[in-house]
Amino acid sequence: MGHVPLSWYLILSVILFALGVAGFVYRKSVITVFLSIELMLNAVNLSFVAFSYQMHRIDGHIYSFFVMVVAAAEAAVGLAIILTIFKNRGTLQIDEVDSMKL
Amino acid sequence: MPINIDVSSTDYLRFLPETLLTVFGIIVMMVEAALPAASKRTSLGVLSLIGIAAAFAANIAANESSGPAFSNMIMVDGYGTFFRAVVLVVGFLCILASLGYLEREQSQKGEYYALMLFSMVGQCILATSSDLIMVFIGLEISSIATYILAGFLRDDRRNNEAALKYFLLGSFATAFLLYGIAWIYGLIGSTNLIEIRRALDQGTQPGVLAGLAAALMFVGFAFKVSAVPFQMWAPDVYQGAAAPVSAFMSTGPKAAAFAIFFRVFLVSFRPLNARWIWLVWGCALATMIVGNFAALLQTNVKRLLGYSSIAHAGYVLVALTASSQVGVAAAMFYLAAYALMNIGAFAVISHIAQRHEQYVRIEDLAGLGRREPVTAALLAIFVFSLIGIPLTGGFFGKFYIFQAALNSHLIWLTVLGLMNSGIAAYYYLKIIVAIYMQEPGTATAQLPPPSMSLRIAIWASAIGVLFLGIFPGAVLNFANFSAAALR
Amino acid sequence: MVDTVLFIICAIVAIVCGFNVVLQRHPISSALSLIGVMSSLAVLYLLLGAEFIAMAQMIVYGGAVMVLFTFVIMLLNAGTEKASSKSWFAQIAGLPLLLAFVGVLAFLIRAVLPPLAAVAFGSWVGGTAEHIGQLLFTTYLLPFEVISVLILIAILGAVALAQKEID
Amino acid sequence: MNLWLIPFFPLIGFFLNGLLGRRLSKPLVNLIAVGSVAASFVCVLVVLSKLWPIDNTYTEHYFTWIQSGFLQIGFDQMLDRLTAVMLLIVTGVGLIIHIYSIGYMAHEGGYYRFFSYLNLFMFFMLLLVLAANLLVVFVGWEGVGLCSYLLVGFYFREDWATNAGNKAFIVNRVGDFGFSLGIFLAVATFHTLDFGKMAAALQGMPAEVGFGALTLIALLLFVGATGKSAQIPLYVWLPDAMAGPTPVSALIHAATMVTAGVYMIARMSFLYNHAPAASEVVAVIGVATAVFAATIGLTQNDIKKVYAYSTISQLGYMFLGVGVGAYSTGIFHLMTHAFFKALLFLGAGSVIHGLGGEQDLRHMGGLRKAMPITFVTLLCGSLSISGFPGFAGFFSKDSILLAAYGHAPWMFWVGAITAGMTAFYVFRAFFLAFFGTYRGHHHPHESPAVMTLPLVVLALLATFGGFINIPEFLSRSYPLGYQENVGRMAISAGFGILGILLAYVMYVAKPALADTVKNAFGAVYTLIFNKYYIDEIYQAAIVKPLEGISRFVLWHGVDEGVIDFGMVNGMAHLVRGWGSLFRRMQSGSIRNYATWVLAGSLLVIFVLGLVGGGR
Amino acid sequence: MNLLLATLLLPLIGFFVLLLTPRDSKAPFGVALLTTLVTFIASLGLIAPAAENGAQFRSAYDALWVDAPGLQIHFHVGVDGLSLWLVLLTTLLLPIAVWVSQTMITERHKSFYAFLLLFEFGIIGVFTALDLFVFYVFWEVALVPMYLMVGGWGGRRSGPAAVKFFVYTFLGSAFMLSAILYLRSQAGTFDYLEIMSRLNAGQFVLSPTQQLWIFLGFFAAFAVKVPIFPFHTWLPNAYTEAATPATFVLAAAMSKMGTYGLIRYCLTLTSAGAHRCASWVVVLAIIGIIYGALIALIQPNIKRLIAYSSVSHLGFVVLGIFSFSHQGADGAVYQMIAHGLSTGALFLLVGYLEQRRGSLEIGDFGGVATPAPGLATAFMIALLAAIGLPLLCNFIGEFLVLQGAALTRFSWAAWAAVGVILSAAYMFWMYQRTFLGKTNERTASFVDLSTRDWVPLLPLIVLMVWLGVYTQSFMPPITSATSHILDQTNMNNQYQVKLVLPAAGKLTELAHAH
Repeated sequence: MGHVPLSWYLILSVILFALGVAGFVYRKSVITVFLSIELMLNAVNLSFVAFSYQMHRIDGHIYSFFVMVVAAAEAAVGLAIILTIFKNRGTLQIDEVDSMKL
Repeated sequence: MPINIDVSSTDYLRFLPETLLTVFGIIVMMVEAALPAASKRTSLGVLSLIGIAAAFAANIAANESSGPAFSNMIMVDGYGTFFRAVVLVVGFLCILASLGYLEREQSQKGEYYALMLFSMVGQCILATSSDLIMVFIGLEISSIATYILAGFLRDDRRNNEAALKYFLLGSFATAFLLYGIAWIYGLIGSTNLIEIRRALDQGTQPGVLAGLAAALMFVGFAFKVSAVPFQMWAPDVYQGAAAPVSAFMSTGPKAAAFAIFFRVFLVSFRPLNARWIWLVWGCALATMIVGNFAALLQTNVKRLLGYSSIAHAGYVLVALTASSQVGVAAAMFYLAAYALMNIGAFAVISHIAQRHEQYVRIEDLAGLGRREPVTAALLAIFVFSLIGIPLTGGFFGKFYIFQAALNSHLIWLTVLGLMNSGIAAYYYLKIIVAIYMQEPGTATAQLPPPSMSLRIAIWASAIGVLFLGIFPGAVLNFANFSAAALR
Repeated sequence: MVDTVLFIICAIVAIVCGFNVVLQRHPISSALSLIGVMSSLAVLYLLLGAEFIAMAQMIVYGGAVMVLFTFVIMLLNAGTEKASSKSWFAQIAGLPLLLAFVGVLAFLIRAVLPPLAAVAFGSWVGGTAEHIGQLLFTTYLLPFEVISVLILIAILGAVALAQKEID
Repeated sequence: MNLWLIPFFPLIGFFLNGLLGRRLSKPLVNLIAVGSVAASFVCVLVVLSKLWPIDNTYTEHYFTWIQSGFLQIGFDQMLDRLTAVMLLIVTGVGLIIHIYSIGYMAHEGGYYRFFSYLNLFMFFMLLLVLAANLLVVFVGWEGVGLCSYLLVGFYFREDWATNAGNKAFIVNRVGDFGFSLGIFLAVATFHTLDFGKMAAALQGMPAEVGFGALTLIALLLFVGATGKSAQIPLYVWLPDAMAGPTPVSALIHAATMVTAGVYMIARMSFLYNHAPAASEVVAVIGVATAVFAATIGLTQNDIKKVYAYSTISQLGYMFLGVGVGAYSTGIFHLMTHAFFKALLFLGAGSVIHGLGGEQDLRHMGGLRKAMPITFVTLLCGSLSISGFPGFAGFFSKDSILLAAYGHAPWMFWVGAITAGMTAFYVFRAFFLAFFGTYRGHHHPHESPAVMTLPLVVLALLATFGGFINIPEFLSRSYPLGYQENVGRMAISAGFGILGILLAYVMYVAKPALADTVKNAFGAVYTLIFNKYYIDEIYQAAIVKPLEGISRFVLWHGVDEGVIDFGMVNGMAHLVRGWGSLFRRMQSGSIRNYATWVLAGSLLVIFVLGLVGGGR
Repeated sequence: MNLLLATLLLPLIGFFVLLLTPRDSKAPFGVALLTTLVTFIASLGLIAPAAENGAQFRSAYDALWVDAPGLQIHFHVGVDGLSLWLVLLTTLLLPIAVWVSQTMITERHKSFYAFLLLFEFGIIGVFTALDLFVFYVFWEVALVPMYLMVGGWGGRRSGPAAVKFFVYTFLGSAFMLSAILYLRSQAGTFDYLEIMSRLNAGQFVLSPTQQLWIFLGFFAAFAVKVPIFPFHTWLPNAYTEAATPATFVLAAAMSKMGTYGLIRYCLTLTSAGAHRCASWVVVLAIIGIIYGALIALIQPNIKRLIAYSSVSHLGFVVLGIFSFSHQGADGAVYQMIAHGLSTGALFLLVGYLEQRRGSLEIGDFGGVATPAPGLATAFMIALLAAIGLPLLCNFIGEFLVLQGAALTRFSWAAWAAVGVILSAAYMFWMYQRTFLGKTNERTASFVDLSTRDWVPLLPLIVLMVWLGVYTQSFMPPITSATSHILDQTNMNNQYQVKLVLPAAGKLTELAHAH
C-alpha cells in the first residue's frame, strides 16, 4: 500500500473532464465557457500522462505537449473571436449569441 | 531508446503537397506585406491558386511513390491521394469564388488566402494521416483555420456568431475526440492506426473499453461531419459565415473528416464492427431524416443548404454502415460529387446574395431564370444533382452508396434512405420553383453580372458535376482501387 | 504514503478548483480557479514522472495561456454573468447527463479496466526534457514541424480578427 | 361479288358531303346523298339477283381486323335470306326517305351536314346487317347509335335537341354495356365470334336447362337489344329522339335502326334456341313493352310522340315474336312496320312541314282538304298499323299473335288488347289531325311532290306489303312457329276495328266525350300522360344520386378530402411536423447544442461500450 | 449508324444546338422542329426490323458505359414490338408539340423547346432501355424537363402542381431504385436481358417473397406515373395547370412510361410478385376506371375533365396487363398508343379553345360549334375515339383489354365496362355544354381552326382511324412481344386462368354426353 492506484488518476481525469463539460453547459459567460474547454483539455492531458506512466512510455507526454500547444493556439484564436463578438454586440453573455436558429 | 530516424527524400515527396501549401501560404502573406497599400489584392488569390495547382501536381507525384512517411505518421495511398485531390479542388474553387466576393465586401486580405491554404494543409494531413496524433493535429489545423474564416468578416454580426459557435462547439467536440485518443493510447499503447487494428484483432483489451474509446472518437468525428445528434452547429454556422466560406466548410473539411472517419473506423476499429455498425446505421438514418425534414421549412437558402449538408452526411454514413470496399469507394465518389455541387450552389448564392448578403432567402431567387438564364441553369444543375437526378454526380454517388448498402444487405436503410431523398426533393424544388416559375423579385432585378472568377468556379463545378454523372467510370475506378487501402 | 497524501491533496485541490471554475459567476474567479487546477495537475504530473510536462504545464498553461485569458477578461471588463432563461434544455438535462457520464466512465474504469500499476513517485522518470526532445525530433518530427503551421494560423487569426485593436 | 360495295357507296357519300358539302350546291349535295343510297340499293338488287335464290350463306372475308392470341376477328360480311330481307328494307326504305328529305330539309341550315350524317347512318346500318360476326355487328351497332346521336341533336343550338341526343347515346351505351359483355362471354365460350362457327358449335346440342353460359350470353345481348330497340327498361330515349328532323325519325327511329335488336336476335337464333329461359325473357319484355308503350301512346298530344310510343309498342311485338321462337314473324313485322311506320312518320312530317313546324295535335284539325295526298297515304298507314284486315300490318301482327298463342295464350290476349289500343291512338291522332276544324294559325298547304311521291310509294307498300310472305321466305332458316287460326285472327282484327271505332266516336262524332273520359280517369290519366313518371324516376334514382355521389363523395370527399388532403397532405404534414420539431431543437443556443453533444456522446458510449456485448 | 441510337441521340444533339441559338429569334423553333422531324423520320426506320420479329430486340446497341470493378453498366438499348410503337408515338407527338408551342407558348420559347427535346431524349430512352440502370436514368431524365415545362409555363398555380408532380413521382421512383439495386445485388447485373436469361436458366432464383418486394418497388414508381388509383392526385393538378403543349406530351407520351414499365418489368422480372398482387392491382385499376369517370362527370373545367378521363382510360391499360391474357396484354399496349393519339388530340383542341377564350371553364363556353364548325368536328372525332367508338383506335384497345379481363375473370370485365358507359356520359355532356347550344356574346366571335392549326391534328386523326380499322399494320409486333412476355411470366409462374363459366371445351363435352 502507500501507492496510489493509477485508476484514481483516471477517475480524477474523468471528474475534471466532466467539470469542464459542466462549465460549458452551465456557465453563461463566453469566457468561462472557453475556460471550461481548457479544463477539459487538462483532464485529457492527465489521462495521457497517467497512461504513459502505466506503460512507461513517453508518447503520452508528447501528446500532452501537443495539446498544450494546440490549447495555446486555440486560446489566441478564441479570444480574438470573443473580441470581435464583444465589439459587435457589447456583451459576453453566451445566450445572447443566438440570432441564427431554427 | 534507439534513435534511428532516416528521413529520406521520399518522405518529403510524400509530404510535398502540404509543404507546398504552407510555403505558398507564407509567400502570400509576405507578398501582401510587400504590396503597396492601394494596390489590388486579387493577385494574392491568384498566387494561392498557383500554390494549390502546384500542390495538386505534387499530390499526383506523391501518389506515384506511395507509402508511409515520417515514421508512419502519414501514409500516402490512393485513398489519401483521392481526398487530398478533393480538398485541393475544393480549395481552388472556393478561392475562385471568393475573389469577387471579398472585393465586394472590401475585405480583400492576404490572411484569407493564407488561412485557406493552411486549412487545406490540415485537411490534406487528415486525408493521409496514419497516426492519431496526426489526426488530432490535422483536425486542429483545419478547424482553427476554418473558425477564423467563418468569422473573417469581423464587422458582420452573423460572421462573429458563426465563428464563435463553430469555435466553441468545435473545441468542445475535439476534447471528446482527444479523450478518445487518450483511451486508445492507454489501452493499446500506440496510436498508429495499423497498430491499433493489430492489437484489437488480438483482442487482449476489454472490448467495452475499446468501445468507449471508439465512442469518444466517434463523437469527435461525427461532430465534424455533422451527424445527428452532433449536427446542431452546421446550419447556424453555414448560414452565418460568408457564402464562399460556407462552401468551403461544408465540403473540404467535411470530406477530410469523412476520410479520417472512414479510415479510423474501417481500419483501426474494424474488429469492433459488430459494435458500431448499428450505431452508424441509426446515426445515418437519423442524420438523413433530421437534415431533410428540418430543411423542409427553411426559407433561407444558406441555412437550407446547411441542413441539406447534414442530410448528405447521412448518405455518406450509409456508406460507412456498409463498411465494405464498395462502400468506401461510394463514399469517396459521393464526397467528391457533393463537394462540386455544393460549392457550385453556394457560389451562385454568393453571387445572388449581393453586398452584405442581403438576399439569401429563397424568394430572392425569383425569376433568376429570366434575368440570368445561364447562371440559373447552372444552379439548376447543382440543385438537381443535390436531389439526385441521373446524369449528375449527385445521383451516381447516391446510387453507388445505396448499391453498396444493398450489397451489405442493408435493405431497410436503403429503402428509408431513398425515401428520404425523395422527400428532400421537395425543398430543393423550392429553389427551382423560385428560379423558373416565379416573376423576378427585387433581388434579381438589380443583379450585376457575376465576376469572371466566379463564373469560372461555377462553370467548373457544373462541368465537374455533369462529368461525374455521365462518365463516372474514371473516378469510380480510382476510388474503387484506392478503397482497397482500407482493409 | 507520501504519494497518497500528495495525490489526495492535489486531487482535492484540483476538484475544488474545478468546481469553482464551474460555480463562480465572475470570469476572473473562474480563470484564477483554473490556474489552481493547472498547478495541482502539474504536481500530479511530477508524481507520474513527467518532469517536462509539469514544467510546460506551469509555463505554457499557467503562465502564457491563462495570462492571456486574464488579460482579455480585464480588457473587455467582463462582468458578472446575468441569469438567462434561454437554453432551458441545458439547464434541465445538463446535470443528469453529466452524472450519468461520470458514472458510466467511473464504472468502466473501476470495473472493466484491468488492474493497473500503482503509482510510486520516482519509480519511473521517462519524461525529462531530453527524452521528450529525442522523441520529438525523431518519431514525432512531422507533428512537431506541422504544429508550427498551427501557431502560424493562430497568429494570422489574431491579426485578421483583432487587427483594429492592435493598430 | 363485292358485298362491300353496298355499304361503301353511302360511306363515299358521307365523306364527299361531309368534307366538301359546305362548298357544294344543293343539287349536287342531293345527288351525292341520294345517289349513293340509290347505288347501294342497285347493288343490293344486283347481288341478290346473282345469288338468287340464296339457299346458302354467302360470306366474304376482307381482312383480319383483330388478331390476338386465339382470338381472330375478320372484317367479314355475309349474306343469307335474312340479310337479304334486311338489305332490301334498309336500302329501299332508306332511299325513299332520302328522297323525301330533299323536300323536307330544303329550308334547313346545315343541309349538307344532314345528308352526310344520313349517309353515314346508311353505311353503319348496312355494315350491321351484313356483318358476319358479332363484333362487326357491334361496329354497326355503335355506329348507328352515333348517327342517331348526331341526327337527334341536329338542331344543336337548341337544348332540347342536344339533351335528347345525349340521352339517346348514353342510354344506348347502357345497352351496349350488356351487348359487349355478351360478346366477351361469347368469346370465352365459343372462342370465336363468327356466326357460322358459333352455330356449328351448338349444332346438335340440347337446349340449356336453367341458367348457364348460353342463357347469360343471350340475356346480355338482349340487354343491348333493349337499348337499341327501345324496350323496357331502356326505351326512354326514343320518345325524346323525336327532337330530330322527321325523316330521321322515320328512317332511324322507326324503320331501321331500332329494329336492329330484333334482327340481332333473329341472327343469333341458334343461341336463343339453346337458351329458352332467355327467350322467355325476351318474349315477356316484348309483350310488356308493347302494352306499356301503347298505354302511354293513348294520351300523347305531339303527333310524333304518339308514333314514337307506337314504335316502341310495335317493337315489343317483334320481340314477342322472336321471343317465342317465331323469328320469321318478328322479321315479317319488322318489314311491314318499316313500311307503315316510315309512312306514318313521313306523313306526320308532311303535316308538320305543311303547318310550318307545328307538331301539337291540338293545333291541327281538318287538314284532309288542305293535304289530300297526305291524308290518303296516312290513312293507309294508320289502317295498316291497326291491323285492319288486308293491310300489311294485319298479316304480320297476326302471325306474331298466333305464334304467341302457341307459346302462351296470355301473351296473345295481351297482344290483342294492345292491338286495340294501338288502333285507337293511331286513329285518335289521325282524326285529330285531319277531321274537325282547323285549330292552328299557320296556313296549311300540301307538300311538294318530292315528299308526296315517297308517301305514295310507302302507302302502297304498307297496304300490300303483307302479301310478301316473309315467314315462307325465311322458312329454310326458321320454322314457321305458328298455325293459321281464323278465329284468333278475327279476334285481334276485331280489337283493332273496335279501337278505330272508339277513336271515331270520341274524336269525330262526339268530341266532348274525350274530355269526359279524361276527367273520369283523373289520376290514372295524369299518370299515363306523364309517361308513368319513368323519366323522373330515372332522374331521381340514378342520374341525380350519381352526380351527387360523384361531386360530393368522390370528388370533394374522397379525391380532395381523403386522398389529397388526408393522405398526401397528411403525410406532408406529418413530415413537416417532424421537421418543425427538429427545427425547434435547433434553438440557436450554444449551451443547448453542447448538451446535445453530451447526450449524444452518452448514447454513443452506451451503444458502443455497453450494448455492443462481449467484454 | 445504328438507327435507334440516331433516334435516341438526335434530340440530344438538337438540344445542344438549340442552346447555341439566339434567344429572341425564329431559330430555336426551326431547330426544334427540324430535330423532332428528323428524329421521327429516323424512327420510322425502326419499324421494319422490329416488325419482323416483335419478340426480339432489334436495332440493339450495347456499349460499356461505366466500367469499374464490380460495377459494369452497359448502355444497352433495343426495340421490340412492345417499345416500337411507343417510340414512334413519341417521335410523332414531339414535332406536333413543337409546332403548337409556337403559338400556345407565349414566352421563353427557347427554353421550352430545349426542355421538349431533352424530354424526348429521356422518354425514348425509357422505352428502349434494356438495362435497368439506364432505364432508371432515362426515367428521371424525362421527369426533369417535364417538371420544368409544367411549372415554368402555364397557370398561376403551376409551380405547386409541378412540385407535387415531381415529388410524387420521385418518391415513387425511389422505391423503384431500391428494387433495381436489390435486384442487382441478387442477379449481379443490371442488364435486363442478362437477368432474364439467368432467371430462365435457373442461374439464380428469386423467392416469391423477394419477387413480391421487388415487384412492389417497381410498382410504386409505375403506379404513380400511370397513375393508378389512389396515387393519382398529382395528375389533375399537373394536367390542368400546365401549359397545353406540356399537358399534351405529359398525357400523350409520359403517362405511357408507367404502363410500359409494368408490362416490361413487373410482369417478367417478378412474375410471382405480379401474380400474387394481380387481383389487388386489378381492383385498383377498376376503381380507377369507374372513379375517374365519375369524377370527370362533374368537372367544371375541360382540361381537368380530360385529366380525370385519363385516369379512367389508363385504368384499362393496367387492367389489361394484369389480366395475364394475350388479349389483355395486346389490348393494353394498343390502348397505350390509342390513348396517346386520342388524348393528345383532345388536349391539342383544348389548347385551341384556351387560346381563343382564355379560359377552360365549361361555363364560359357554349355554342362554339356555330362559329367554329371545324374545331367542333375535330373535337368530336377525338372525343369519339376517346370514348371507344368502333373503327377508331381506342375501341380496339378497350375491347381487347376487356376481352382479356373477361377471359380471366368475367366480373372484372363487367365492372370495367361500366367505365365505357360513363365515358360517353361525361364526354358528351361536356361537348354539349361547350360546343352546342346557343352562342353567347363571347363565343360568337370564335375563330375557327386555321390551316396551321389543322396541320398537327391531321396526322393524329388519320392515325386514329388507321389504328381503328386496319390493326394488322400495328398488331403483329405487339402480339409477338406480348406473347413472349406472357410466356416468360407463365414460365416462371404457373398461373391458372380461371373462367367463371364453361368454355368451349366444356360445351363439346356436354354435347358428347347427350
